[in-house]
Amino acid sequence: MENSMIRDEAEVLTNKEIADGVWRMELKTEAAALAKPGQFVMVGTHSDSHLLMRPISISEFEKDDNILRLVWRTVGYGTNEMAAARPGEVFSLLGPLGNGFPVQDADNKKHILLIGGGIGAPPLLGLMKTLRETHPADEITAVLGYRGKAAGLFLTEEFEKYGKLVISSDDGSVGTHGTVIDAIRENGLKADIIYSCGPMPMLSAVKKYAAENGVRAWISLEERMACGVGACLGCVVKTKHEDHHSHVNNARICTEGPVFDAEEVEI
Amino acid sequence: MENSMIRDEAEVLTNKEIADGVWRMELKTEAAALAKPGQFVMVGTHSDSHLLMRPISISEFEKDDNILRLVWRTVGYGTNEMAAARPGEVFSLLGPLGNGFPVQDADNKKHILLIGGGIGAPPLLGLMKTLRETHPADEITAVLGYRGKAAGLFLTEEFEKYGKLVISSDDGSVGTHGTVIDAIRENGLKADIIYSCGPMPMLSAVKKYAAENGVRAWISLEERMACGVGACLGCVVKTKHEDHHSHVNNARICTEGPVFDAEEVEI
Amino acid sequence: MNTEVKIAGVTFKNPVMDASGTFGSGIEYSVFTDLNRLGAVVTKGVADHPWPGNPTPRVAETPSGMMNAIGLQNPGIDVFVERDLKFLEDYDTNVIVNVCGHSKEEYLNVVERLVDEKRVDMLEINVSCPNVKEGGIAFGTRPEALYDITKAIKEIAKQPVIMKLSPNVTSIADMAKAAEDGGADAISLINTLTAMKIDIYKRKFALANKTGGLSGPAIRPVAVRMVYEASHAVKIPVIGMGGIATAEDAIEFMMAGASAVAVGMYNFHDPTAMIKVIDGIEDFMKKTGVNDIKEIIGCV
Amino acid sequence: MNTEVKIAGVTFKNPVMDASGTFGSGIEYSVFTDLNRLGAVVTKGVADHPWPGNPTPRVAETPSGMMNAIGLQNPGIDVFVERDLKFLEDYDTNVIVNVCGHSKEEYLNVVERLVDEKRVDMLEINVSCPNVKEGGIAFGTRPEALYDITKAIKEIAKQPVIMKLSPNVTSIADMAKAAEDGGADAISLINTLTAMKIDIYKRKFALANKTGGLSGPAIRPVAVRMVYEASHAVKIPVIGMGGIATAEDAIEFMMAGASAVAVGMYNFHDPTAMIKVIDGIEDFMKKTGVNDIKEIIGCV
Ligand SMILES: Cc1cc2nc3c(=O)[nH]c(=O)nc-3n(C[C@H](O)[C@H](O)[C@H](O)COP(=O)(O)OP(=O)(O)OC[C@H]3O[C@@H](n4cnc5c(N)ncnc54)[C@H](O)[C@@H]3O)c2cc1C
Ligand SMILES: Cc1cc2nc3c(=O)[nH]c(=O)nc-3n(C[C@H](O)[C@H](O)[C@H](O)COP(=O)(O)OP(=O)(O)OC[C@H]3O[C@@H](n4cnc5c(N)ncnc54)[C@H](O)[C@@H]3O)c2cc1C
Ligand SMILES: Cc1cc2nc3c(=O)[nH]c(=O)nc-3n(C[C@H](O)[C@H](O)[C@H](O)COP(=O)(O)O)c2cc1C
Ligand SMILES: Cc1cc2nc3c(=O)[nH]c(=O)nc-3n(C[C@H](O)[C@H](O)[C@H](O)COP(=O)(O)O)c2cc1C
Ligand code: FES
Ligand code: FES
Repeated sequence: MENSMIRDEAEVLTNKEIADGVWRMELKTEAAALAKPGQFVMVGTHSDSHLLMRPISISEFEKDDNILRLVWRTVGYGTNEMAAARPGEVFSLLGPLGNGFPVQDADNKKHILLIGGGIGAPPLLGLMKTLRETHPADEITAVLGYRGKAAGLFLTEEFEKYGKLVISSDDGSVGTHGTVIDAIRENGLKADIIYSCGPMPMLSAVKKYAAENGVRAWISLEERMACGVGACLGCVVKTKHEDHHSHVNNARICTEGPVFDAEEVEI
Repeated sequence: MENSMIRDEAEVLTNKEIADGVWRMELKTEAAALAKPGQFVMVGTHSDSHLLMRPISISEFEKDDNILRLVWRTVGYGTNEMAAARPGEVFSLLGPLGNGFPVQDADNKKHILLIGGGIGAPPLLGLMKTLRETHPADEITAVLGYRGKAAGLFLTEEFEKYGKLVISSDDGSVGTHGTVIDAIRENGLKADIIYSCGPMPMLSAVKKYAAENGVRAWISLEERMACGVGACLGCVVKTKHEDHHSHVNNARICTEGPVFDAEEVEI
Repeated sequence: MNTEVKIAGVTFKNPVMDASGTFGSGIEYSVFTDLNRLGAVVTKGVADHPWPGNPTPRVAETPSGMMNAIGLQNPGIDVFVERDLKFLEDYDTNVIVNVCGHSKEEYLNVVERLVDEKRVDMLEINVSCPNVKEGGIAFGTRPEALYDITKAIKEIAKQPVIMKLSPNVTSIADMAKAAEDGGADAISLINTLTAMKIDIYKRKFALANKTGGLSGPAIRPVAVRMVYEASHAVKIPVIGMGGIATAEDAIEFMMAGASAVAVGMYNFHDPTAMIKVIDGIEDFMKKTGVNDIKEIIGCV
Repeated sequence: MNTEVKIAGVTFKNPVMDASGTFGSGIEYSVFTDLNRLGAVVTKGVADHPWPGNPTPRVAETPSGMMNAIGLQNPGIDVFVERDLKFLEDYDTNVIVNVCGHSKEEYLNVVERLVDEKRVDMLEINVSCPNVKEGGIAFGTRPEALYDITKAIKEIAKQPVIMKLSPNVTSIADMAKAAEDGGADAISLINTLTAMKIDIYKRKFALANKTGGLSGPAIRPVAVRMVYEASHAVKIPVIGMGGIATAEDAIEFMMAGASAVAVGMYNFHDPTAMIKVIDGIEDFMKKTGVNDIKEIIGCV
């Protein structure tokens, strides 16, 4: 585990609202050099009464330049504080944390499906970029669900750089009217392997879809976290098999996850 | 009491370190128009865990321009935060609070003595300025005690504008070597009336000096405050006579004070 | 939209009041807060004779809160009636008088003195002040003692009686039940948590009284839990307090079971806090489609 | 300059350790914190068989603190001995094993299993976890029950026994005395304050368990008061905790009477917090001319 993660004071390089209440920040930090797609960081607040760090997925990372990109939706104190940050401001950060997506599981697969819902999309961008290093673009498809045009799409141009992009929207204003699963069906997409991140109802649907189609699906979970490193046991998910750490079928999302084989977790 | 005090979001106009750890700030606020010398304001912090406002004396006020000047020494969270403030920053403020120095008590007096110790000097500047409106400069003398040259003198040029200035220092590096009382003796100063603000030992000495010389001394006291407006009863001082509010010889420094007849308080 | 609540027959235009001791009798803060907007003004604890209170320092800041050991300084019931009650006559709000004493007799003296005061809508009996040595705290930590004093007060009081509970107990439910059994018309909680702060450079207690009562947002989670437990243990209404700063906090207490709420130390942070809480409750009701504030009481 | 302290015959290189449950067994945080620098590693509560703990959400943020209702999830004593104790063998620090159970028997099973484990320097008995229904809390709120279990454990334990007290009691002094009378070698306090938080928009409890334990700087003034009261009620040493974030806080607890201190939730805020506390204590000693840290214990 030595040196797989660091504590850093990361400097904000850029910060921009890319859709309604959705922000994207570039941070300068050596944690980038250690990152894998699907991992996350814990970000500190500047407040001395909001003491817990906030888990935010790594959307992209530039190993050589020590740049991390985070994308988040403002929902409370910490995410709003991040949105208000100007270049030059500094955030305490712990990371990279968690296991990340098992990229090698896509080896020799021809139909790689990335399924993202809303603010679950950003970590799939870094994954897609990494997969593109070993796969041709036409083997990789991202299916992203958005609220609709009014709230704004985000990162679509970035995703399109690395493969095919299929979109669904809740209000039908863009792409398939309905869920990501509707979009998969409507576009007749095939999958040999699935990577997914998004809200719980979507992940349940992905799990079901994967089981019906006999495909392995790797899904990224969320839970309230205190430590982010596996010490507090705050962030567990029930698992089918006994995991090596808890011995009570309660894997830590921050450490054994956040990415799990959909079959393995009870969601 | 109506409109004698306001709650305001005051903007920092200037902020400068004028001696070692001593700062002077100009704030834009309509509270200035209501101010009298010797009153104070409660200043909020920007932290959501440091919830009490900090009492700071009004050093000077420009009624027409809505400008307050505060001078303080950094000793803890709030005063350090104020020291770090840049122009344009905003502080919540309550004020002006307290009774202030009874200026009219100097009417017809020829020897008006202002005695200040360290960070107790600043409120005397606004008082001296006000007294100068009705008195010739040679009737007003300020005696200020400082630590010494190394720590830095402050506001001396400002005081000199409105009358005579006599200085004492703990280390003898400037003026009389010793206390303000030593300086008064050394310079053979006379007093028909005294106004004073400074650390408790100095105020006790002033009280004694005044009693010995049969002069009335108005002294400005400090105590830990929660509300600053007379509601919490946190900031009392024992008084000789029963005051109209407490009926238990416990006057509120924030409301019946901070300025008291030295004879009236047990210090 | 209805923000009215009723407690022991008394109607409050809205469920928001100050917590005793943080607002005087409203006189000082009336510059910043229109008292007519409040559900009630709860006055600072008053005894049958003037109390000098504790030596200073009496207050200290703590993380997201403060400590106080005022020691219930008060001018005595006579001055209180002549000055404070008179002042409050001009306002259209309920008046709840907070009562303290060193002994049962002293409590009863105050209650007796107030029986015929028309301006007094309710009495709140402070049996939970941790800052007075022989003070109310014994009544506030032993169910039998609480039952006794409640009963004695109820026998003479003409206004509805609220017993104010201490959080410094193993079982708040037992205390709530003792008050109810004694005949209390309502209970209020929490008073402050007994606490201590030390100035390590001076090697001295931050408060002259050594210990003081902790209040403010820091204690809110404890207060919400106790309001929940107490309101589930009794049938009489509960007035909730402890760290309320915003409308969200007030609503949290009501969802936990409080019929009304009080804002305490946060008044010091922002003298307009109560008005913001009242406005914020209305906004919340609009936004979430609550027509009658009573709907949310204990809804969780 | 001497930072060594001795508790029940065990020497600590400095008085700083983690608070059980906030640091695992040190494995995860060893990336950020050199365990060799710590006075002790206190491990997460362990029972005689694996416990699944409570449903999620298990943690929530509160003003200057947090709530948790982990429910003492643990892999059971066998895995603990094989994995965690083994891991700690490589480090030059004391190991204090925090023990939990649903019943006296379960506590005793764990203690028995550990009697011959050389790597265990002390036992800390958690009779104060508020998040387990039939858990230790009964032992932690009734002096007689605490006395009983302390005595039973002392009869079989080979390592010194620390009883960890709950703050959710009317008299912490009574509890401290009960532990001492039962034969405890030391006491530690405080565990968390029982608390509650409600998500007003979802009308749901923030924690699946409804209530949780409040910790962090918010509770520090309560903890300091209880450490002061407990250390004045007993002769055995006291380990103090509750909201320690900085060296100043640690020193405050020691001046109140603690012989050593533990850092809990603040580790989550800053995984290097304990090292900063240790360094800061040395700075304080230099700056204020304290040669032996023992001088300041209970000095106020
Ligand atoms: C592994 C992981 C990765 C995540 N990645 C992203 C991401 O890339 N982009 C993004 O927008 N969001 C992400 N989230 C959710 C994000 O953590 C929350 O939106 C954020 O913590 C909210 O903080 P706040 O201070 O704004 O809200 P507040 O409500 O003020 O937070 C209060 C407390 O609750 C926690 N909390 C609130 N909502 C959540 C939540 N949904 N999940 C976990 N903790 C929560 C906070 O961390 C904090 O401790 C991720 C969550 C996890 C667990
Ligand atoms: C009426 C009055 C006027 C004052 N005028 C001035 C002034 O003009 N210039 C100046 O430098 N100082 C003045 N002081 C002292 C000033 O209030 C404190 O230095 C300041 O509150 C310290 O705050 P802090 O956050 O930096 O310190 P912290 O130690 O972090 O403060 C913690 C708490 O203690 C209170 N506190 C700490 N020291 C004092 C103190 N000496 N007096 C009162 N409360 C204190 C704070 O207000 C706060 O509530 C005045 C005090 C009073 C009562
Ligand atoms: C300065 C101060 C004085 C108080 N005086 C009284 C009092 O006289 N009577 C009483 O019942 N409670 C008194 N209290 C307790 C409050 O009414 C309230 O119960 C407690 O502070 C918790 O609420 P808060 O966290 O909102 O302050 C006092 C609290 C403070 C801070
Ligand atoms: C997430 C978490 C888990 C805890 N688990 C335990 C435990 O297993 N055994 C125990 O005795 N105390 C446990 N505690 C209590 C702490 O050890 C400590 O007593 C309490 O948190 C107060 O210290 P703090 O304010 O520094 O966190 C736990 C606390 C937290 C926050
Ligand atoms: S957040 Fe602490 S174990 Fe996962
Ligand atoms: S500070 Fe509240 S009465 Fe003076």
